[in-house]
Amino acid sequence: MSLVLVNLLDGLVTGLLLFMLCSGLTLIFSMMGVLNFAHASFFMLGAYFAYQISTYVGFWPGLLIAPVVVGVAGALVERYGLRRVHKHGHVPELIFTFGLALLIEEVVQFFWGKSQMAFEEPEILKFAAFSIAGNAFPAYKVFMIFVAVGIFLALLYILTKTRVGMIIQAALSYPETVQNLGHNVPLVFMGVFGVGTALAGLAGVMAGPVLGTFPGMAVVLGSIVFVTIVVGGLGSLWGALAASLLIGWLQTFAASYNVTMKDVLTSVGLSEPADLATSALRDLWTLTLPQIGPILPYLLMVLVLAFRPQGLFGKRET
Amino acid sequence: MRKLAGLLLGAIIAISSTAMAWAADTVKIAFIDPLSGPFAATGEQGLAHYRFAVDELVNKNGGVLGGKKLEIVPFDNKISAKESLIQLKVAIDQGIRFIAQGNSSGVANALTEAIKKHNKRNPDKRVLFMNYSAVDPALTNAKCNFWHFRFDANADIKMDALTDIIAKKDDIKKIYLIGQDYSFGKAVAAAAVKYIGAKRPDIEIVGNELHPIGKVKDFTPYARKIMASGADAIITGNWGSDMVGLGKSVLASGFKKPIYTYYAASTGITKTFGADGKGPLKLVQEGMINPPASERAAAYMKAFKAKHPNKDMGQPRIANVVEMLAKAIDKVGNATDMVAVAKALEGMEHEGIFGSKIVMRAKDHQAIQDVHILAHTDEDITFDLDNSGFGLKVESTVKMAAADSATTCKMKRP
Amino acid sequence: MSAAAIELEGMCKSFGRVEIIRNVSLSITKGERHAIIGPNGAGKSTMFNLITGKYHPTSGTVRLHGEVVDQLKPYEINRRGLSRSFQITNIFAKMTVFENIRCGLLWSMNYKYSFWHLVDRQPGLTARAHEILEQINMADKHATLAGVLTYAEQRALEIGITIAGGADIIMLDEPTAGMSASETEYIVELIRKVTENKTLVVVEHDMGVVFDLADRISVLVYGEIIASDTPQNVRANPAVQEAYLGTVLEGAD
Amino acid sequence: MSLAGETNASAQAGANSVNWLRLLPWGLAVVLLAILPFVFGSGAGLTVLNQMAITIIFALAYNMLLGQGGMLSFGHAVYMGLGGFFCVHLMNRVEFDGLWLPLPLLPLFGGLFGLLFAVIVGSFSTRRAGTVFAMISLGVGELIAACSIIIVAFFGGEEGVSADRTMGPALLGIDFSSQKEVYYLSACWLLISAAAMYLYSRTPVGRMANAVRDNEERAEFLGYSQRKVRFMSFCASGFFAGIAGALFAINFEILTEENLNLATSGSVLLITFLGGVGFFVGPIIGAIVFTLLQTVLSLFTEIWQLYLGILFVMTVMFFPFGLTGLIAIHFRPYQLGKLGTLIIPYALIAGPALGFALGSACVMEILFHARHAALGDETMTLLGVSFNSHSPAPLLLAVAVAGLSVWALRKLLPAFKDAWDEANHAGDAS
Repeated sequence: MSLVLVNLLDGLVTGLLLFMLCSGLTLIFSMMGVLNFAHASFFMLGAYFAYQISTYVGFWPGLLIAPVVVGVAGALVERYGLRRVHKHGHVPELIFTFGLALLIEEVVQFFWGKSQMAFEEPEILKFAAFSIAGNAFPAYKVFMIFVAVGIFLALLYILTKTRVGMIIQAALSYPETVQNLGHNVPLVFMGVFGVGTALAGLAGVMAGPVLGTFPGMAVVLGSIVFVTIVVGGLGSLWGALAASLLIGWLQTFAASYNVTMKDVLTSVGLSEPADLATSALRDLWTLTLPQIGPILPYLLMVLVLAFRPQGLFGKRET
Repeated sequence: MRKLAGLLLGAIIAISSTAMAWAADTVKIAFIDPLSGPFAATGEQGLAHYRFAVDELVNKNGGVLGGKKLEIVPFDNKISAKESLIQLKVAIDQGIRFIAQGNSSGVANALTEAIKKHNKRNPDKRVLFMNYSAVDPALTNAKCNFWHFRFDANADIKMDALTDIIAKKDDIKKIYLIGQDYSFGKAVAAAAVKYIGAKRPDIEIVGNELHPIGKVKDFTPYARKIMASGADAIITGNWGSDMVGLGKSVLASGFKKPIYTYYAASTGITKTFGADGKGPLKLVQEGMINPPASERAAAYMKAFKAKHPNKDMGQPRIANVVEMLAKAIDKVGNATDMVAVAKALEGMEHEGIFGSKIVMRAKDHQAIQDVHILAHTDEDITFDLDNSGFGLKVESTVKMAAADSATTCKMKRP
Repeated sequence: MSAAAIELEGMCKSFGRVEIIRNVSLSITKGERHAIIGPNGAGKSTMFNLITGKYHPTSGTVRLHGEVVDQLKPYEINRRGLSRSFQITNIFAKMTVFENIRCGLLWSMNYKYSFWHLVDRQPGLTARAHEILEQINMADKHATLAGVLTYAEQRALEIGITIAGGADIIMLDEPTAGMSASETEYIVELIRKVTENKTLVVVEHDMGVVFDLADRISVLVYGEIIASDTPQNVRANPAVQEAYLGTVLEGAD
Repeated sequence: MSLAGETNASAQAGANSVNWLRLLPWGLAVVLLAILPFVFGSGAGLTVLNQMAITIIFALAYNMLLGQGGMLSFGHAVYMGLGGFFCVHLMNRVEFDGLWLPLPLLPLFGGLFGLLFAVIVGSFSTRRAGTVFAMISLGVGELIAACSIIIVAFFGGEEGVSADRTMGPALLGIDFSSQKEVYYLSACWLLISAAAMYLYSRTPVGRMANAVRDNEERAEFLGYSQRKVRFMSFCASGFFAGIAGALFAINFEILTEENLNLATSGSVLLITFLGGVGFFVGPIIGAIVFTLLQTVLSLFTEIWQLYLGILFVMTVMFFPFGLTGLIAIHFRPYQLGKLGTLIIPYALIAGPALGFALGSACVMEILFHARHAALGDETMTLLGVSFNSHSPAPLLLAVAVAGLSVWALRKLLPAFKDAWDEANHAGDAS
């Protein structure tokens, strides 16, 4: 039972981290119709910038400065890159962000090399906040939960209580209304892209010490972010939250329980072939849940897209 | 456009082959390993050591065949099997007859197959494969061939040595096995089950699982399982970011007992673990770095560090590859009769610079040597890794590990 | 049942809670030229989309030559002999004029999903496409990219694509929208010419065009048909005048 | 919008007369493919040529989706890879079970297997175009790539499955043990596949694929189900991708996980876009340039992927019609007989443009060397000149060259633009 509780908490951390990334992505998609393939690359930039800053002045200034720098970089990409491609339509936009993802990975390797960076959580948070049945729960993860919840509440406040938020909300549900924003459309786009990427950068700063800061960190997380917002429903903030938590828990629990295909197959009355080592189905019989855990989200996405293209919470089709 | 591209290709191939032609008084070794992409750091480190080794160990002492120098020619395989085969062709075109590769057993499998076919189809242009790091046991068992030589201890041998040590630790009652879901990870797990079962049947294997390679973002759930299982030790063959992720999560969950690994060192990993890893983190590897095996070894490493302050000597066996190959070439008297060179390598006994005798076993072309259990620590470290102050210190040694182990290799000799 | 080309019976359509079409029944006989008029937001386009299969009615039926078609896909309805144009120009902008017309021909000339015919080697297909180009007076523009044509030319091409398949029911959605007087005149003549002996249903704002072209007119107001009669009777109908004509006809230019 | 300028010809083409002029490119291709091995006879040269042939088929197949059908796929390597894996297993059956199958026919079976899988996936993925299709392709791609490590029986795990191509029945005494024989086999299949794909684009369903790409709603009202048209393009594309996979299996005699993964799928997108999606020859040019960059550039510089990334992003931003588009825009000046007037303006800006490219490349190389080379190793060689990468002078020089080039380009560009406009202007050449 205590393991379930630990898993719930771990899944919550993973889910909330995912949400920090997805909230920016879904915001960008809703406003601009661009599925930003490079979103996870901005996440990576956040981690690297914060690492670089932390080598000079420590972790905390990095936590504040790095997302801002990433946001500015994002805004510049929108202003000088995306806007130019925009007139050719959505497919070139998607291809542009795809190319950008490749490029950012190369640029990161250009400056920081290919090895893992020793980016660590601050000393002050390097202790076990509490432990459940011998499982230590690091204070840094508690801090992550607080930051993520704080971001969510701030977004919720901005979206529901401010003028800008009203406009964005309207755009979430009715993309045509974006056209009615008047002469500020380019500025709003730039702002949204900047804020979205800054959120990704913040997620990167938070995740860097836990998941490791290395050039492959964007690829590892890249496609899972799409999966999350597609499953949640494009353009839905609540959907993004729900899907993030769902996928966080799905992955945590899948990795935690060694359900084997053998048990499943024998329970439905099949018997294990005697010549398992040479049987064509040997891989099926030896399959375990943790083995397939990481691909479950993709399976989920394909199923969602095939049967409910608008996603679990979305109102409009992808 | 097509013509233009063709002309360009022709020009470039012509240039590169003439560039090679003037250096005909050297014996070239093609180094086919990742020099770009996510594993480039390991490849670069290997290349640096190879270049250093041929200069320091052979060329400074008069080279081979009475004056010819050994030369390392790097080829970037981007850790892809396909690219490796292309680079193999390029290397053969340039007249190179010795191929060195180490990173990824998948690539090694592809290369050994391709070299076998090439040597069969082109008897006048045969090449030898110096495998210095790919440890999939199959390469010297079911898939062995006459042209392949492995200088590292394979996964089985390392596990044999490791379990010799574990067998002596009475406080270990429960062991958790975890690895990446592919041939190497499976080989490690299978070997662990076999040897522990034979040497310490009382040890309970409380977990034996494989996780997808390079796809796990957060190892915390695995760490929780390991904690819940009450394991006294962990054995893992993980490398790269999978090693870092697993190690960090396990340590953060409060695990204080030994974590036996194959590859938890250098290329940023040692620095990342830092003080957290001191105590639990152990490695099984050949080559004695701390304390240095001899004055000569110390001088060798010191010179390397002076030349490459940001690189480590992560794969000490490279020195053995270079020395043994030079010896074999000198014994045969030419570097073109590959059958003779291979026969000279077969069964060769060599006193390695890092304090171990190396025997290239004739029946399967597997090097037999001392294997050490190393501790990740910052005490008594002469040569650290990642310039972190932390390094690997020999804790215990298994002399000539698994020297009489069985092999399924049925070597066909020409 | 009857020989009516299109027959609507108790057709309703709502989006969420908003009812757009309320209980519309209408019968259009074969060979008739029928116009649908009504103020903006009356539901004319929705009705068009319901008949052509873009939307499916919430309740009620649509019959085409007596066959119930309201659950069919647009392409299935098209194959039953109904073809439509669009309010916003809807052509294949990156293809030539000739290819636009040819695309309109393929299905009706029984090429269907063929991947064993070469379109350039079908004399019948090429000849027929050129015939239609002649009909819409665009033979000299056959090699021009459709996207670079003038607006009026694009509208004419749109009509060409619509009639190319030889459908016997042609539905045109505001064919003269946004045109000058002379262009309108030209298009109306063109429509008259190419829809000869066919059933024509047209949604139109320009009352001049409507009264010029139509045999019968239906007036749609707030999703309901308030009159369906000959032009003279519709003009005389007081309810129509009150709801629609009185204001718009005067305001119309 | 297929072959540049072909639309004109097709509209006028007399129905049954063979237009010899249009067969000319194909004839040239045959001759070129036949003589290439005599120019690049080395093993590596042939391997690169084979690699190119395979990439061309794959990219052409991919462009049936992206260029012809408007479907952006992030997982097309799956169909090539599965076709290839199937063929490797077939070759092993030939070797160990005595199955009678001449090697030259193998690609057909690879194609059929690719087709089979495309039918399965296409049945649900082609319902929508755009983002939905792109995301499903991504999901399926990730799933199959992950399966390749789990299902060892078929995919062989991380080390893949290998085979020996020479074990089949020898036809006419050819056992395909030499690279040259394999090259001619690949070249034949390249010609067959390219011709078939070109002809496919000229069939009714091929034309409707373009129509659906441009305007799916309109196509539906012309009697065609957009879903079925997309489905058929998808299946055809899967078939030809399978052929490419089979040729890969024959050439490399090994298939691994990397044949299925996202990186391979991504690179075919890159290749196709670089070459130009709007043209039939686009993917061919893209494949040639990309293969050259990959094999040759990586010999000269460590940061070739950075250059590739920059090239790709620049292409998307400035030349969305790709390299072929860049060539095609000269077609109008050529028609107007004004191509000659562009020579001098081009010559004028060529210097600064080259200076800028080289200058900025040098800046990057020097910075990279200074940052990542071994500490003692301060000398580097660029363009045949050796210097100390840690001293500021070379870096400043490179920056100065790049900066001056930009300045010169800015000065020269207005005049170039005028010349360009003039060359595209139908009026008299004054």
